[in-house]
Amino acid sequence: MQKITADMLIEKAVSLLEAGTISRVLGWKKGEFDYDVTPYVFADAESLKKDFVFDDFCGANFSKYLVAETRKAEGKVLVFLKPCDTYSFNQLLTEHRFDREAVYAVGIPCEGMADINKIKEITGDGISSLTSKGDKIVVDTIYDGEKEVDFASVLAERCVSCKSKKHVAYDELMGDEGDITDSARFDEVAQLEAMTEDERFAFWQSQLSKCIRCNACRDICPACTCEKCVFENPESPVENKAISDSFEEKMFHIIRAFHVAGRCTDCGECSRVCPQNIPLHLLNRKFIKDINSFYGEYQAGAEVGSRAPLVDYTTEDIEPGEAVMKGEGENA
Amino acid sequence: MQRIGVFVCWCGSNIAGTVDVQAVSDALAHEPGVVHSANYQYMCSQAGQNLIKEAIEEHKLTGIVVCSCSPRMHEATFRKTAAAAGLNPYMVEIANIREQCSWVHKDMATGTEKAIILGKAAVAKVNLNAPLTPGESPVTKRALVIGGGIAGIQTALDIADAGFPVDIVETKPTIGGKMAQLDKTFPTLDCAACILTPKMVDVAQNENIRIFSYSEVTDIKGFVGNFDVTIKKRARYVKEDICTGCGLCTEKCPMKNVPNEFNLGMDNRRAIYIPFAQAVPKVATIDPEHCNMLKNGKCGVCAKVCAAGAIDYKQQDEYISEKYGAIVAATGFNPISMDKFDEYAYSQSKDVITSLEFERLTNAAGPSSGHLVCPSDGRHPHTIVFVQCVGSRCASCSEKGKEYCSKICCMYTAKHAMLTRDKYPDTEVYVFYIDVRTPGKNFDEFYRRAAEEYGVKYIKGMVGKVSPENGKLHVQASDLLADKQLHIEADLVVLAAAIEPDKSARPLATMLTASMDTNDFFTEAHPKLRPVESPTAGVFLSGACQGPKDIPETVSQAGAAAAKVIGLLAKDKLTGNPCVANSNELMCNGCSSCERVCPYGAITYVDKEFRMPDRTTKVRRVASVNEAVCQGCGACTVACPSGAMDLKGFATKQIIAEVDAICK
Amino acid sequence: MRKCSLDNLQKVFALIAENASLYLPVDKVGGAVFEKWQEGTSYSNALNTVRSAKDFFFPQTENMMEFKTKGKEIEVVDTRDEHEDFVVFGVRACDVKSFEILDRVFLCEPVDSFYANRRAHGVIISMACTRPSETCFCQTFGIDAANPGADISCWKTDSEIFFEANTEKGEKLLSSIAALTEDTDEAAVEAQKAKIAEIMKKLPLAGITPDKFGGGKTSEFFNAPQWKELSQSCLGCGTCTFVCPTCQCYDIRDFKTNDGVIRFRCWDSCMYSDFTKMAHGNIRNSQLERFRQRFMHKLVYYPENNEGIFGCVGCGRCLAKCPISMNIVKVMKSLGGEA
Amino acid sequence: MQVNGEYKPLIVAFCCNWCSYAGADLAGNNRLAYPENVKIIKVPCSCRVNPMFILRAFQRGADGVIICGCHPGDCHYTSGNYYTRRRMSLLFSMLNFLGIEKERTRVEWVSAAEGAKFAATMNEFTEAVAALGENKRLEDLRCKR
Repeated sequence: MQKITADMLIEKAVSLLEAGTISRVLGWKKGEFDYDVTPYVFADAESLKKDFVFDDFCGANFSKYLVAETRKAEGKVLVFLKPCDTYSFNQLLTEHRFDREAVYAVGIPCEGMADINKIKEITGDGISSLTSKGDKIVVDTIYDGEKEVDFASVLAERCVSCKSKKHVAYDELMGDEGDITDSARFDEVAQLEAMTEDERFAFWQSQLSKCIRCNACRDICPACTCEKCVFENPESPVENKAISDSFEEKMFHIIRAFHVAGRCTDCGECSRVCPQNIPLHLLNRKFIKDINSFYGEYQAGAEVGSRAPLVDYTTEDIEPGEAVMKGEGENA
Repeated sequence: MQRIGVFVCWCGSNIAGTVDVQAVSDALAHEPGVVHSANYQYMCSQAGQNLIKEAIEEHKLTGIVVCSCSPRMHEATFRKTAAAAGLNPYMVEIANIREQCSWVHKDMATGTEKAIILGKAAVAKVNLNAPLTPGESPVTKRALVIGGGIAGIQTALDIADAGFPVDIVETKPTIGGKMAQLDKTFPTLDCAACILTPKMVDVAQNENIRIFSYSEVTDIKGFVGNFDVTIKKRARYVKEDICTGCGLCTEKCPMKNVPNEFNLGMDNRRAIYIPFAQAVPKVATIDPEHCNMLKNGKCGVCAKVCAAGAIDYKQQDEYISEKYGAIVAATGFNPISMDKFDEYAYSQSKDVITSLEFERLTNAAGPSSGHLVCPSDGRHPHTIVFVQCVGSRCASCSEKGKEYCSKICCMYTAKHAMLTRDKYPDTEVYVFYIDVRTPGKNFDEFYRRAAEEYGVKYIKGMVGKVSPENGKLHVQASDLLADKQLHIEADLVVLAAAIEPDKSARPLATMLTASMDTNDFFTEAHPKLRPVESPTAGVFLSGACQGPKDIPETVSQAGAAAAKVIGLLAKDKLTGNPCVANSNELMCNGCSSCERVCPYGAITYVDKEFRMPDRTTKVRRVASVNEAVCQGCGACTVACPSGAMDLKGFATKQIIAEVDAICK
Repeated sequence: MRKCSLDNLQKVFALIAENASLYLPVDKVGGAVFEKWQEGTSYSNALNTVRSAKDFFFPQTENMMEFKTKGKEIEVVDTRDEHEDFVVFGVRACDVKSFEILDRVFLCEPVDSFYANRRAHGVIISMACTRPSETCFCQTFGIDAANPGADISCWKTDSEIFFEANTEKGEKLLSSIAALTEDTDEAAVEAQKAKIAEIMKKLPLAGITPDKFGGGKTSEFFNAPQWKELSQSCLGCGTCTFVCPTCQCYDIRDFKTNDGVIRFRCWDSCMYSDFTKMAHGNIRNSQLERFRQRFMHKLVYYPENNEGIFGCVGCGRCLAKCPISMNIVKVMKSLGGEA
Repeated sequence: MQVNGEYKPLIVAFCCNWCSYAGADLAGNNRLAYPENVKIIKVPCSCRVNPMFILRAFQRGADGVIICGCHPGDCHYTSGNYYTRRRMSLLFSMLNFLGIEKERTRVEWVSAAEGAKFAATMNEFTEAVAALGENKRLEDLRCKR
């Protein structure tokens, strides 16, 4: 469970509201069940005390909301940022997507977030309540009564392979600062690289054919903040609305991943929201892994103003032919 | 919908031999938009061109496809033809059915089929072409030269000679730069001052040249032909127009112990000073850090002795704004600091000096009046060790020195060694080198003279350590050819320090949006074909700011840069390439990706107010392309994730149409 | 009522598949999906498929016609053809109800011939729900998970499966598998129904009622202040509409092929910024308006035009899938004055 | 693509105006043959080539796509091909990650003096693509009816 509690965050938010430092709070709002929280802008202490939550299900990355929210009203908006969110925050600043002065960022520690689908795989459907207790989550269901699951076993994929517990941006930090973690986040990519071309093709064919082009991956993505997406722009050669041919599902995901390559912070929101459970993060991680291997370690969002690898070069860069071989894991 | 005319050229039998031109013109007649299709023996001939002109009139054509030889041959021809008939020249597309079809395919059937497809692709593209007009911008007929060394001086003189006003901005109180500090010049051994100072005087007397000495450029805006520059004229506390340069103040000033930078700190000057006798402008300057009057309000001697009344303790920095059509960077070089090379004991012994210090020591106007002495005690040195490549060619120790060859050291060391042996034959002179590099007119002869006629001892090998011992310098070195260790008791050790770009170059490059390499040398627009131009239009490079150079090379580059500037300023208007990037502001996110890949600094950002569909307004940061600067490479179009950036003449839609036509 | 042992289920599938393509829920990584039955395909135990069963009659994309061009000539090709016969097995009560909602749109004049064609060739076998999820609220809209309906209703116990035909098509299909089934009384089914009814009462969303909504309520809710905060976090993605069994909006688009144009329709989403975009612009410019449209349509406009039937079947897919967990239940509660 | 029932790989070659297009012209001047199914599209610089163009070519029936530009360091626009090199390294590695045959994509630096290299490259690339057979993995069936 989280080391920091909703009450602590509410207290912080209320005191900042009262001090006039901020005019509103971007936070998580209690849902219908114990796991379906919604991003919400709280304007006063009363609503915070009533509906603000922070628990093991508050995975939503708020960085992207700042693009619209900072334009909406006067005064600063308070945003609570988990370590991974701060990378997106910086990347958006690098791309001039919102005014830093309009935000009051409070860094909060994160113990990883739970994946409700993983819980349901263990407990089955019909969940009536969820309670975090130390390293367990107590799940009450209408069918089988209370069950305990290990928090560690139901961590979301992106939290299992958490890249950093360290905040790279904030005005104020609550709790203890963590470190950049030694994650095994590229293992899955490496496994795919180790397959044959045919196997990889079969894998992705089966995954991408599930795509329904709901655009949730794009719309949640903090790197996708285009005024108008190329896939929606009638002037663009790739505009399309549906997957009418298996080509289009590949094109959509290749172009999308390419557009965020070097800018993607690997926050994992795309895979979290995919209603078809396509492991979209693997596409982004492939680019990140290649970038690291071809051009040296680069973490998007680690610092504001850094030059993304695709808008940079050295005269000694690897040649595409060699790169493809290296990317296939022949370096391994 | 376009009204397209297709003209298939036979090129005699060059095309018609392998391509059925009639079949091609027939097939293309049925393509969407095509209203006229013809073929002719030689389209590029006067008769062929007339055919096109007549068809444009008769069929009211809005676009033209010529299936012929490579556009590199005759695109310009056919564009002129179209223009002559009143059609926008950019409504012409060429299908290359000679070099890329008839000449590489043997078979008539395949050649014809490919020619039709290439023609279809061109038709598909023209269907989406739009008339393009090159942008025009006026040219401010004034040039700015940043840096007043020999490079800047020569560039300014050449530009001024052509009749254009030039301003030189120099940070030091005088122009002259490094060359003014030199004694003799290789390989001719003429005295540097004798050839430089007349040029300095020319500059001062030239009506077209203004000198802003003791000044710096603080801001540059605008683009080729239209730069707005702010120059900060630092307060020198002496009225420049009144000071006669008599020098009385510099003798009377009681502050006697200010290290003299012109002599590299080897002697002292006063708080009010003129760097050297032939300074231009010959005006005194008060060094505010050492002047008692400025620091404590006590003294005022200089004001009292100045008959002209030129002293003004209340002078303020002055900012001057001026417009320029062209800017020349001539910021020059400096020897690198010897701090990281303590194995040579530079900081421990006054008798370990750099080559530039050696120049001052041997210069008649230098601290020792030209007598070669050991700086520590003034004794005559009997053994001198020259160490080459100190900090140059440091591939393995790039944090310490430079990876590149500083180019001038071999020759000036040969000069120093030769002059020493010439003037003081009793002095033993050793030169330690990695390689001796003497590519240049009369260079190798010069070096051989030093070694062979003057008995300079050239030793291939590096000096490992210099240790001051009992007033001497113990030099430990290796002789690679003899494969032995050497121990030399030297009186003087001279270090050929690597040279690096002046520190002012990097901030200047930022202001100019000019690119630099990793060593902070300015990058040229093309290393072979445009060596004196920066990729940023209207910015030119002169002298060592572009790379290590000796004087003759610097002067020739300075002249070349001047020629380029004159060529630019001679124009009343600049017509650009109309195939430039353009940003759709409604789509632009202002993310800066395009700006970062633009090699020309053609993209800037503006805050614009947009009316949103829900009737609100929103201020957004959007990219704006300066068409006068953009060269049309298209790097930005791919960097742009939203597709807001497109390239006129090679628009995404046009290329896609070609792809579609080819892949049918 | 007929029944057969679960051991014989594969044989039943095989027999059905002899005459028509048979589709049924199959477990896949990431959830159950409808797949064509083949020898060895096993029936999923999952409560429901990730995507709804509307795909069978209203697929995500469907070609409508084609224009073939040759030079400057254009030929128009009708791409419609008789759909093959098919059977869908294991459709839950909520999805069954969704067909009625879709029928009312597509089968009213002018009849959508593409939809009608598929509908005429499809037989639906439903399955009662024994373990509804916490996200289920079909009972809100009067749907009985214990009586799923469609051409044939099914109930599955630990050892047996029970069939009851509800339509002529159902009778026909049931008789075609008569050799593998036997007559039975309704005791076991009745017992299951009673058990399901008990479970339904325990569901967390059991108390949600649509009473406050329905036709004629436009003015009551259209300008409700709640829309602002309900819609404020909406991403404008199409997840809810695409997993929804009753969303029926589509766009007609052209695809340029190498020798002409294919005109096809594909699902559209009222959540998209270009939805209802017309020559003059868009009538719904903010996400609030687009968000409101979806829920007003389900809760007010659809019932207004369809004898009070709501446009939602309470399947709960949008509750599970919305990236920001905003959904019709939260909307109903908020507009209804709760929460 | 199928030509009269026979499979001939269709190759789309994006050539930069300054080096590679001129290199192709030189191949022509010297009558150096290469397969007719290689079709050249002129771009100002290889950095103008958007991944979308490459995917579009495959969608529409290309069996191989090659991008030709000036040698690194020789770009007419100084740095364009450096960006091309990064973009295509990453894009092609991604295509391969998705199981698209790596032999179908290539970047080659061809100078204006390298007519022979241009022809040899096209011959060799066409052969490599031919060995793979038709592009099935990035095809759009709607474009092949």
